[in-house]
Amino acid sequence: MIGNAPFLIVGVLFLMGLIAVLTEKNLVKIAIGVSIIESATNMFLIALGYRSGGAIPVRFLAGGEKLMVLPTPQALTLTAIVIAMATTALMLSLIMLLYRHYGTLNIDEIRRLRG
Amino acid sequence: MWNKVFTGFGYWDVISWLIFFFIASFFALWLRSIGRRDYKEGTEQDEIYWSGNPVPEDGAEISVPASSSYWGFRKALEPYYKVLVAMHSGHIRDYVGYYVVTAALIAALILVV
Amino acid sequence: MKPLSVVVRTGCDIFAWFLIIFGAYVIIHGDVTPGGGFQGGAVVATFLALLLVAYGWNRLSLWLNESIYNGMLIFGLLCFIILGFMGMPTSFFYNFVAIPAAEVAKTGHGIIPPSGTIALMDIAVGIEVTGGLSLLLIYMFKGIHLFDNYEIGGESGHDR
Amino acid sequence: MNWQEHLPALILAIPLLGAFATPLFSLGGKTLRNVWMVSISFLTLVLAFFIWKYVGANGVMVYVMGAEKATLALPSGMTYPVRIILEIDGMSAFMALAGSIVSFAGAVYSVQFMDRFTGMNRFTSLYFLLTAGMLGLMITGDLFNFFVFLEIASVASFGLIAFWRDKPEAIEASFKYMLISQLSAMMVLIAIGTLYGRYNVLNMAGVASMLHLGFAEKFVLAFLVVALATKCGTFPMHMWMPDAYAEAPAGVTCLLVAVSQASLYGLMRVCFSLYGATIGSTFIPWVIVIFGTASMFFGVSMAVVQHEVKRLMGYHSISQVGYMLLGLGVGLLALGNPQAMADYGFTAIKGGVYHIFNYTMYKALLFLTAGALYYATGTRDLDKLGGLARKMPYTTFMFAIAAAAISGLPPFNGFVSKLLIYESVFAVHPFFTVAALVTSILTLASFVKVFQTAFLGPEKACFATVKEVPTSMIMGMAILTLAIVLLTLFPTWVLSNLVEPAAKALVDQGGYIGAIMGGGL
Repeated sequence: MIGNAPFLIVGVLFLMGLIAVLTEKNLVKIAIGVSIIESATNMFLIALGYRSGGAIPVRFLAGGEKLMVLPTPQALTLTAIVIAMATTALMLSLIMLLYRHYGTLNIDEIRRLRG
Repeated sequence: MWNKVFTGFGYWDVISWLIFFFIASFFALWLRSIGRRDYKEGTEQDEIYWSGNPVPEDGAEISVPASSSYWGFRKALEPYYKVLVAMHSGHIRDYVGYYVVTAALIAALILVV
Repeated sequence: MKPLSVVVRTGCDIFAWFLIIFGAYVIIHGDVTPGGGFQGGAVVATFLALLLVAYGWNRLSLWLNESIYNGMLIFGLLCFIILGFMGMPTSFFYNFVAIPAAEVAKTGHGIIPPSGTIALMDIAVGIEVTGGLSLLLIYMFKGIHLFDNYEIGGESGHDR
Repeated sequence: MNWQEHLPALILAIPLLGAFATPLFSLGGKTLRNVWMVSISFLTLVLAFFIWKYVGANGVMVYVMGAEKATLALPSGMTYPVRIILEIDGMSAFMALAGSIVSFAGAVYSVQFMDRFTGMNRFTSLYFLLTAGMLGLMITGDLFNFFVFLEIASVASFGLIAFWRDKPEAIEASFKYMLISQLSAMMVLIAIGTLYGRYNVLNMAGVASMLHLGFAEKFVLAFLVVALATKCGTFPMHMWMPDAYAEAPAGVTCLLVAVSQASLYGLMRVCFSLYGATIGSTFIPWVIVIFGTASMFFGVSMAVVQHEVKRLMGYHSISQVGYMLLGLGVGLLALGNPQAMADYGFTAIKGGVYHIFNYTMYKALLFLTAGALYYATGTRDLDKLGGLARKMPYTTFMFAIAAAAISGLPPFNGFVSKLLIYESVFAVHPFFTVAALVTSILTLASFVKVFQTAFLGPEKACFATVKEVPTSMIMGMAILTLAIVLLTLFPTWVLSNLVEPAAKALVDQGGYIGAIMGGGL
């Protein structure tokens, strides 16, 4: 079933991101892991968007006997991408500040708050 | 507005509690007012007793720090607190791990149950 | 950061302006074609990224005016929310300039119905994103030298 | 056209306008910006009050963004609601009222508390974005919109927690919160996407009207419950909470409390309104009950051994969230059974809902007093504090009230909601009541410790110059103290006018769906 391939890839990407977050020590790599998870989510939404037999949701190309698929998932994905961009930028800024303060990018040494 | 709150097994009434507090405080103040007659201000009786030693100037030397309070409680439950404090290790990967394990556990169990 | 070679700088000089044009195109046609305010704004913000890479902060900071980007940010956001408020007697974000589809068919405006406030909001978002992303680049670049000028903890008043 | 129809949009638009226009007003100087901050948050409070009045009188409010008629969810014979729809029932109005009171108090408090720092334009903007995100979470009726507001609130809170950017701990706390929060947000988005794929609708009421429990829906429920429980700080996933609460500026922490309540509200909305009777087995209710008991007990036992005042209070938030989860979980357990619902379920829900309001008030007040403590002394370490009662009489008084309320000492309001929870969860199993009572005692113990070490005891030489905090901070605390005293003195009025409509709206799934889909299930 080739139609399910996107969902398989979503699962693989999500797990890859999760493993990156769970096992990597470098802060930047953790940020990349989070970005991979976000990409997986976006791909999931995009893969949901297409219904077999529909036309792509651009106004000039639809019409006739082919019905246009609802462009909601595309809108959702765009919004999710915008939010993901904001959080990625903020995360990288925080990583820069953490490096300034702690002098290291190793997550194991950044644990002043505990207990 | 001043009714009772019924909980199904009992009730709660704030006014009777307030009345109780007023009566209790009246008695407490009355007992206090009849207190010891032989107390005189400005004499030796005013001074702090500190095991016979001179009282230090700075209050910081005679106050009990917060880390020392409930020492016995913590000592008695030491094995429990060892585990619990070890959980809050400060490692972000541990925290994410707890989250992922809980999510996986619930997502697996909800299909079974 | 030192400026790059003269070839790169000239290339960036030429392409940076086309990026603005392209970004503006994407923003303005956002309501009828793929793309829109955010994407176009991101393309416009690439202008600053290119110049930053090519010239470095020292050269760029001589003529860069941050308050322009700040102004764009505020202007875009305010335009967006005021456009939302202007639909208020009917409902928030109501498309009050759009021409109903029936009238469009009568007058023959073409196949694309005028999209009303959607286009205006797209432009507002485009301006906002341009300002925001450019500021983001500037601040992240400045952050490299954040504590070089003063000690960590220069801002007193809270406990440490 | 009735202006009250537009209240749901206005309560989101006004804080957003406040956030966007702050840079403009801060051109006019510090005073103008502070006036702007306080007046916008007061306006939000007034709007929330009007919404609460309107919902109490007229039932569920529906607002369709950008439609020709703002209150018509399904125009011209459409089957599905397509636009973004705000839906306010009793519960949402109740939460919005609580949240905006706290937001107002925090804004008043922050005026002088944050006086000494630079970058206040950004602070004010982020504060309003956080308020808007919180209110949006509470009043939206659309699943994707829920995610967007969740992210707005999260991003604003990351920025605010890391506001003291030259303090390493603040950055660290913000980063940890960000990582956990992004993961849970992505899980929420995947769950929402799955629901959209199954039903082609994003509206909560629309999904709820069609929902039937299958393989995908069970996954979605698990994902949503875990992700939202993380955001409100439940036991195995709570570790971000004391860090973030301790390191944020005090005025922000008090708003973060309300934001975590918004996540709790989202959890309840998913369980009661989205799934409701179709929740299937009793697994998820038991999960919530066990989460509640665990967070209650472990949270408070970690709090007893802390010696940093805000961190201690952060652990207490975990244990207090446990009470609400316990009460609402027991209510969810009894949801399918009318007899159990009448016997103890509805009382448990009432207790949980009442506790949300109480908790928001007194926990916010406690964080504000902790902020006042280290505004005056410059330290948060309880080992160093001492003898401040004579120096800071107002703060001491308000701290005592809040501490008594959180420990559930009669006659304060904390006791009433805890009593409702104790007596109703007893019907499920006595163990839960015992756990709740032990938690309450440990709460009292740890606040006695704070009171004794920080306020009582001999005066220390290093704090000889300490003065009472400035007026605006006292005003901010006084607002919340007033709320606590009113809740204490009129428990019957509060229960019948505030809590019961909210609890009824939470249980009434048909009403929630019917307001949008037009008539019953």
